[in-house]
Amino acid sequence: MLQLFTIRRVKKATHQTVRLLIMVAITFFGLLFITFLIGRVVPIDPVLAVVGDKASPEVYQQARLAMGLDLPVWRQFFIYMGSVLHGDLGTSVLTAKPVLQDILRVFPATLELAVIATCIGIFVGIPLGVFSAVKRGSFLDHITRVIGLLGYSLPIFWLGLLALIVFYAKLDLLPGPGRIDVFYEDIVDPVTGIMLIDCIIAREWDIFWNALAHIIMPATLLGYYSMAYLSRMTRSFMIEQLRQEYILTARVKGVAEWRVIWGHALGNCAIPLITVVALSFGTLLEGSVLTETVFAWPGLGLYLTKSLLNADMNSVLGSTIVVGTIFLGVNLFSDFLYKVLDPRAR
Amino acid sequence: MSSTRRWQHWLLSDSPASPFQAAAGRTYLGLAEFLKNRLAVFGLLIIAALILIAFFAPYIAPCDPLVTNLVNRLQPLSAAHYFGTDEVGRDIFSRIVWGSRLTLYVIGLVAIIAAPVGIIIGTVSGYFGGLIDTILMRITDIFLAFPKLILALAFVAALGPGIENAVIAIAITSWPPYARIARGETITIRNGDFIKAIRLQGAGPIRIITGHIMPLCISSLIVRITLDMAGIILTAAGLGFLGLGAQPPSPEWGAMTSTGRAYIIDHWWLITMPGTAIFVVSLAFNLLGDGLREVLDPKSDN
Amino acid sequence: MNDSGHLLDVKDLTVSFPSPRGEVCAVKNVSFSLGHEKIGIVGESGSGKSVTGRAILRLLPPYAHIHATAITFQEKDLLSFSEQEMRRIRGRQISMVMQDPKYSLNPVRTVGEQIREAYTIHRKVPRRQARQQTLEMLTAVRIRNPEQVYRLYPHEVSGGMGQRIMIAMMLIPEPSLLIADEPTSALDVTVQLQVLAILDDLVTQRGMGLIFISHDLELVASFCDRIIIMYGGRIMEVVDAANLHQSTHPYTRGLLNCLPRIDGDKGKLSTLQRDASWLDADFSATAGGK
Amino acid sequence: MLQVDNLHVIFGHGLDLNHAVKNVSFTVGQGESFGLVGESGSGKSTVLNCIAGLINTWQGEIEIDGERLSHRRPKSFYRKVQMVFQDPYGSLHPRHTVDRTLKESVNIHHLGDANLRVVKVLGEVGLGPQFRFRYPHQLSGGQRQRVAIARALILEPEILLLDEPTSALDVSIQAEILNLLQDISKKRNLTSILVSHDLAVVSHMCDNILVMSQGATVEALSCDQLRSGDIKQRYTRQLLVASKGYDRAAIDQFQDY
Amino acid sequence: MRKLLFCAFVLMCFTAQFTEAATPKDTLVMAFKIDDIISLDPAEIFEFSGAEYTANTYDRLINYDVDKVSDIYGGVAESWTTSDDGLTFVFKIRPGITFASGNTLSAEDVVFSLKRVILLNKSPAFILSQFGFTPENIDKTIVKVDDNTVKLVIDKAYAPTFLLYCLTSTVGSVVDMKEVMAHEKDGDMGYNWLKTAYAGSGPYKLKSWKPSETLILDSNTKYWGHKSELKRVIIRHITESSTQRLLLEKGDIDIARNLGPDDIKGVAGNADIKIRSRAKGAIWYLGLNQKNKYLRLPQVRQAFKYLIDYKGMEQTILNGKATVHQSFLPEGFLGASAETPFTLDVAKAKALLKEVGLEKGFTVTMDTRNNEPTTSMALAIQATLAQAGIKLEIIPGEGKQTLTKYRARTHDIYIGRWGPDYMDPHTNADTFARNPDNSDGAKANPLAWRNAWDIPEMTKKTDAALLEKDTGKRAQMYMELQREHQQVSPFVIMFQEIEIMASRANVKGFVLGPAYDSNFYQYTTK
Repeated sequence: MLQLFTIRRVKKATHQTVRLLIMVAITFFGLLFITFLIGRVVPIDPVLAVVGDKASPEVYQQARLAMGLDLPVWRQFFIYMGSVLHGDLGTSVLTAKPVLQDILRVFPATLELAVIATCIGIFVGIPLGVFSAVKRGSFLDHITRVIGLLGYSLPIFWLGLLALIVFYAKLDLLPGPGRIDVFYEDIVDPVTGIMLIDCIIAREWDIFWNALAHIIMPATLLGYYSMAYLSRMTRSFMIEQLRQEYILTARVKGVAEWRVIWGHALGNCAIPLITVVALSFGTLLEGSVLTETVFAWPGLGLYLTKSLLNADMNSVLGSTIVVGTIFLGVNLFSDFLYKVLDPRAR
Repeated sequence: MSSTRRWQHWLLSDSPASPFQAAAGRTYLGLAEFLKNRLAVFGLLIIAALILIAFFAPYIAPCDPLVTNLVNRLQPLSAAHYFGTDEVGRDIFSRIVWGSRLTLYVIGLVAIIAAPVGIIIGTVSGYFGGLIDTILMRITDIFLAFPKLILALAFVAALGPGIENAVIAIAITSWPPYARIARGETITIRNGDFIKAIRLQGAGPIRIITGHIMPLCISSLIVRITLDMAGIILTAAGLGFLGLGAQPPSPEWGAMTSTGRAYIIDHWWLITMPGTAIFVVSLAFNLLGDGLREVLDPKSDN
Repeated sequence: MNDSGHLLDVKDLTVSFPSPRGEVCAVKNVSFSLGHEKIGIVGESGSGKSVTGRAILRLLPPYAHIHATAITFQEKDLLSFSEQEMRRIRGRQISMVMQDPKYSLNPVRTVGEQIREAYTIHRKVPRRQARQQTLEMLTAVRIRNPEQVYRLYPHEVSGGMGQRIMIAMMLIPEPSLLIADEPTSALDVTVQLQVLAILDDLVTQRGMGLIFISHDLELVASFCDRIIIMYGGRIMEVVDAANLHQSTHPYTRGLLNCLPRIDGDKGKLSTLQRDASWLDADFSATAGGK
Repeated sequence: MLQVDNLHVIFGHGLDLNHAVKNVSFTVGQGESFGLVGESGSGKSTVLNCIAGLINTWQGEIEIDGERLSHRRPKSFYRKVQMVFQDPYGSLHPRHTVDRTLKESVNIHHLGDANLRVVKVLGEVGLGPQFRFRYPHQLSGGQRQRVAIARALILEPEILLLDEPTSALDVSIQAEILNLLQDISKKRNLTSILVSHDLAVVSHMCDNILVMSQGATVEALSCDQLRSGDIKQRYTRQLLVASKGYDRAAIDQFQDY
Repeated sequence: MRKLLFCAFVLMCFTAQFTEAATPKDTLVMAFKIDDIISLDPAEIFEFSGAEYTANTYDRLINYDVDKVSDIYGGVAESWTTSDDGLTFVFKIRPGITFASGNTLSAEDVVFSLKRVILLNKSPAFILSQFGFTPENIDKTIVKVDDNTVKLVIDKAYAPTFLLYCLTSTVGSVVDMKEVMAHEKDGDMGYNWLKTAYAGSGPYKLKSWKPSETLILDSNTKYWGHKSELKRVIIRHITESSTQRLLLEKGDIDIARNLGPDDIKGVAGNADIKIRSRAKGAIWYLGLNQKNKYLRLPQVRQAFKYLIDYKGMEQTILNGKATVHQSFLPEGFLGASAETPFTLDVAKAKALLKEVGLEKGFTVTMDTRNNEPTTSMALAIQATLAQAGIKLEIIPGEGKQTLTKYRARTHDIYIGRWGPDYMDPHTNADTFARNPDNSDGAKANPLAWRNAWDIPEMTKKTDAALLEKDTGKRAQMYMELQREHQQVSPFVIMFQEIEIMASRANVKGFVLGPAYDSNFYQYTTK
């Protein structure tokens, strides 16, 4: 009977996975559809965006035909979908390069920032949340709540600007905007695209330290927001879990308090927290739009903003699709982890 | 018995004599609970002040927020200009006062658009389940699959910058979480015996959803929306900051911050004042939301 | 079965909770003592029976106020114990089985792990040995395929099985006193009796004391040696199980009479008439254990 | 009055398939009180939910007054059949006063005289007017269950379905509710079906009893048969023994079903 | 807590060590808005910073003196002759020029480069094609005579300097044919490759380009002329004026190119920083759409010209970044008029409006790009118009969006900036004072057309000026044209742009020319 049970578990898991993949496929299709629609309703002449203001009428017409704008809309959608599925997101007007290539170039910078920020969120925010749930009403709890409240209320771009003024302009403690100092540009070959790792590979230690110093401010800033979010969520999850009967069971067994909290209660929080961390990671990707603008950080957010301001719709939609897909991927991954970690969801 | 006492007694009566007394008693208890949370009351006061300022803007603001005066530009704080003047000589205090209208406009409109859409989609989806649920939740998921700000950006790109478009973009991206919450609540409620009971009284789906399920979803939605208001203010400000939200010369706080950025080194007040305004208001909504959660949604923490 | 020494002595236990309308007394002046026997605490909801059980293990939330003249366990004064010392008592000396195994087992750990943890907290033994011990304990609570059950998660086991697992977990450190807080009320009646039989056997074999908390007067009467009947946080009376039906206390009588019986007549059931004066009577149940 | 024939209920499909009720048939006469007894998972509540129309996945025949019921019930059906649920805490809308809960039914069926009906039915279930505008959280468990009964009665049904109406209550309250139900059934000449796991309650309340286990019928008994111990099935006998309290020796004879 | 302290300590260590910034001795580090570069192909480049890139990395056929634009001298073309009928130009190619790739530059490369412009037909192609070069006739009109000689045949006898000035623009850049054709794909003449690559012979060569991020140039050691002093130029795209200023003040960069007026004021007292400026050709103007029933009235057009606070704007929001200028030819061009007949005169404007019964004013909209200083200028204009009762509604928009509207002629007023395409006066005359076809479907969309200004007479005058061979006479013709234009046109020409560059005090020798394609890096030292 128990063997049957195992087989059922496996079958159920397969079934669920297939279902999940179908769901993701549908979502992805919807995502494409929305981006396509957005691309169609822009009040900007897409041809003009390509050929510029001073182009002659012949040049204009030629570009228009090349872009397939004379075809019926539904055919344009299928062409669009087909090319996106082939990894062709069109060519950026701004950079004259395929959008995908651009994104692959700028994304590691964003990833670098988001990963470090998420780590700050996880390693500071979660313990903070746990402590404040355990010691509710204590000084630490109040601090955590204040941190959370500020994180939810301060405009990130404003805080970023102030940080820049204080730590760079006035105190001269940290380097200014950018990923590295300007004159270090283009010395290290982008292998992974992640500056810190590339410097290690190239053994350019000066540049490594320089890059590290540059990342401190934006990463801490983003990390602060992630921390605010995670500590708040952890706190409420922990309070919920500490109220559960099984916690009492553990105490009855004589389990030490730290193990009750960090083992039993946090173990159960881990599952919803995965979703929250995934969400927070996603929010960081979007939070980077503002942070990157403030810190002139050459990542996806800055790329997106520039494209927007220049009405470079291919890049805007391409980035949207890419970020949406990453978001989907992260969610899928968190769902997967959820299934692995939570025996009830298997 | 003093009259206050008598009122209290009437309100807290165990055997109310009319539906009005029952509702009043309930409200009184909720209010008493809420008033105990000093931070939340503080938040509420700020929001009330915001509304008053917005309403009486013409009387409060000493200057026209749009009239430029090149001679008087970039003046520091003074008795004539409490918050100084900006790069074309407009009075920043007046602009912030008038800007409160835009802030209210944005959050009000987003709440009016997003909340009903979210609650209707969520409750319908949750109550009926099956195919309807699948379709509605797919749509919701598609919108949720985009990071909020980026979807808003894409919409703004499509519709063109401007505060109306920013509102639409934010509203479009705000409803899915509400739908999710409403659906989740509905599913729990739907299986409750009291819904079975009302079905057994012969009530139809519309009556059940509007009369029995929605009122129960609303409290957690109100909490969520209040907390979201802070986020909406920040998003709107962020859009303004990127030059994609409210457009100059309108005194939107985010756009003001964005302009102020160019003068950050020598003229700190240009960015500090609107930034602080954004912060204070979104903090107020956060405090109020936290307080409301304690009153309306006792399940969650606190 | 009856030692001369008492296992547990509770004197004048009072537990109160703060509420918006002032302190609410959940338990007032409860005193009883217990030897190596099965004692039942019976009462309706809100009678304070569960709070009494938890107060002994000091498992009430921090805002609860607990007062007592004495809580003595094996001649040790539990009131003077620090939290650290209490932890050594819990599980190892006094254990507790709670009502619903669905909620009282950690949902993300296998039942085997959870039982093993209960064992290893109090004994430093190698993992293999702890596992072996766990399997033996599972066999002892009459689980036929312990190896497989060891790997199951709480949501995969039935209620009866879950409660047997709880019993295994609570008995594996071999405590000398077990508090069973409505251990079977979530179960079907036959399963309930089977679980009780297991509990009964193990308690008897190991010579433990048992406090059995329940709302089911008939069940307690047939299962325990003595019965403490509580109402409104006070002890109404303490009777030997065999003499229950001779009890004269109006509350006890009321409880007994309002039960429908298969062989009773189909007329109206008599209902319980509550009397406020019951709460004033100061009944002390220190006598006991003979 | 009520007839159930060859009732089958299947939930889910594929791997999650659950045959919850297997071929159950019984008849309840006018004014009769019928008991469904079984342990958890026996399908007794499922049968009740099928009759009430809360479950749509059943096959077989359900007839009331010789009329076959379909999966969709007309509004008039609810004036004939009403139900009381097990959990008094979950069956009342937490934001509605007693008054509103009761009036809702009157309004749905456009019966008029709402105030009068509410006061009358509250009196009938032994709740004074002071309870009328209370919210559920201001009521005790027994009082809530009385409100639930009042809600069922306000539409003046002919058939009352009772799903473990007292299992969440203390025994002293149980007695009061059972007495109330008995009174009302007699006074209104109600046909009732009582679902319970407690043999004593069923035997106290019912004329005929159907014992169920794992979705199937074990046996049908009259109340007198039960009292006299005229029981054919081992399962039923085991239930009977178990309901008499703890008996170490008897337990060893128990079998798993 | 201890962990936190430790982290803080480590942080402090890093920061103490790595804020000591100074740019390397042999590298010029510059902050500059370069997000307008969308291609590195000289046949396509048509933007300010792109032009500057070409100027420093490619050789052009002909150059002009940055201090005296009327002086033309040879670049790749060492010398030239013109036939008597003014239709044939023969250029002698300078010997001894090698491309950065090592290939020798010959007449073949020149012919290839010019033909390529015509054949690719990108935005700036009209600069050459207006001389009658077409894909069909280029084999006859652009001809290699021998390895050192190239002959061009044009369609009309224009003013002789017209062609020469056109060849000083980016389309006159010579590309390395061998290198380019090695990367040809599907007959694209290497276009897709050269868009992001380099094939020239200028003082600098391309090291790398990350669009809207950085542009890095290395010294071209094979350059034939004055070799660059500094080994490398790093240009970082930075939008924010305040950020550029911070970096400059900290010494993280050597030059900041886009400081706003207030930041310029801010650094003015700093001894480490010096400021230079140079008038550029770009012109700020208002375009009043003649399709609007109010704006088409001559009195209203005139009133607008009296309702601009030229001086006020120049001194405050533009502060040094622009100078009042009211004719369509920027200072420095042949025949440019420096007359400024208009000042803010509300009474006069009111009188003009009264003539047409509009003393109560009216409402018009203005499409405004949402950038600085455009927005501030719009606000200032709004304020002065209001004094005469004209209610101006500003419709802010992103650049491409307002442009789309402008080109569709659906605006009321457009506030714009126009930069000349080449150094001949015809470039601006062509767009401001010439409108051969005012119909909605017209092929050419000069600014006159965009504002629906139908001017058959003036168009003829403009064409005549183009054909005038005598330079002095031609200058006179343009002068008159401007004077008339000033009074009757629906263009309120307000300012000429000035480029201001702030650099560290040790930076010397940076050449700021009258156009972006005459800003040169090679003489710069530090």
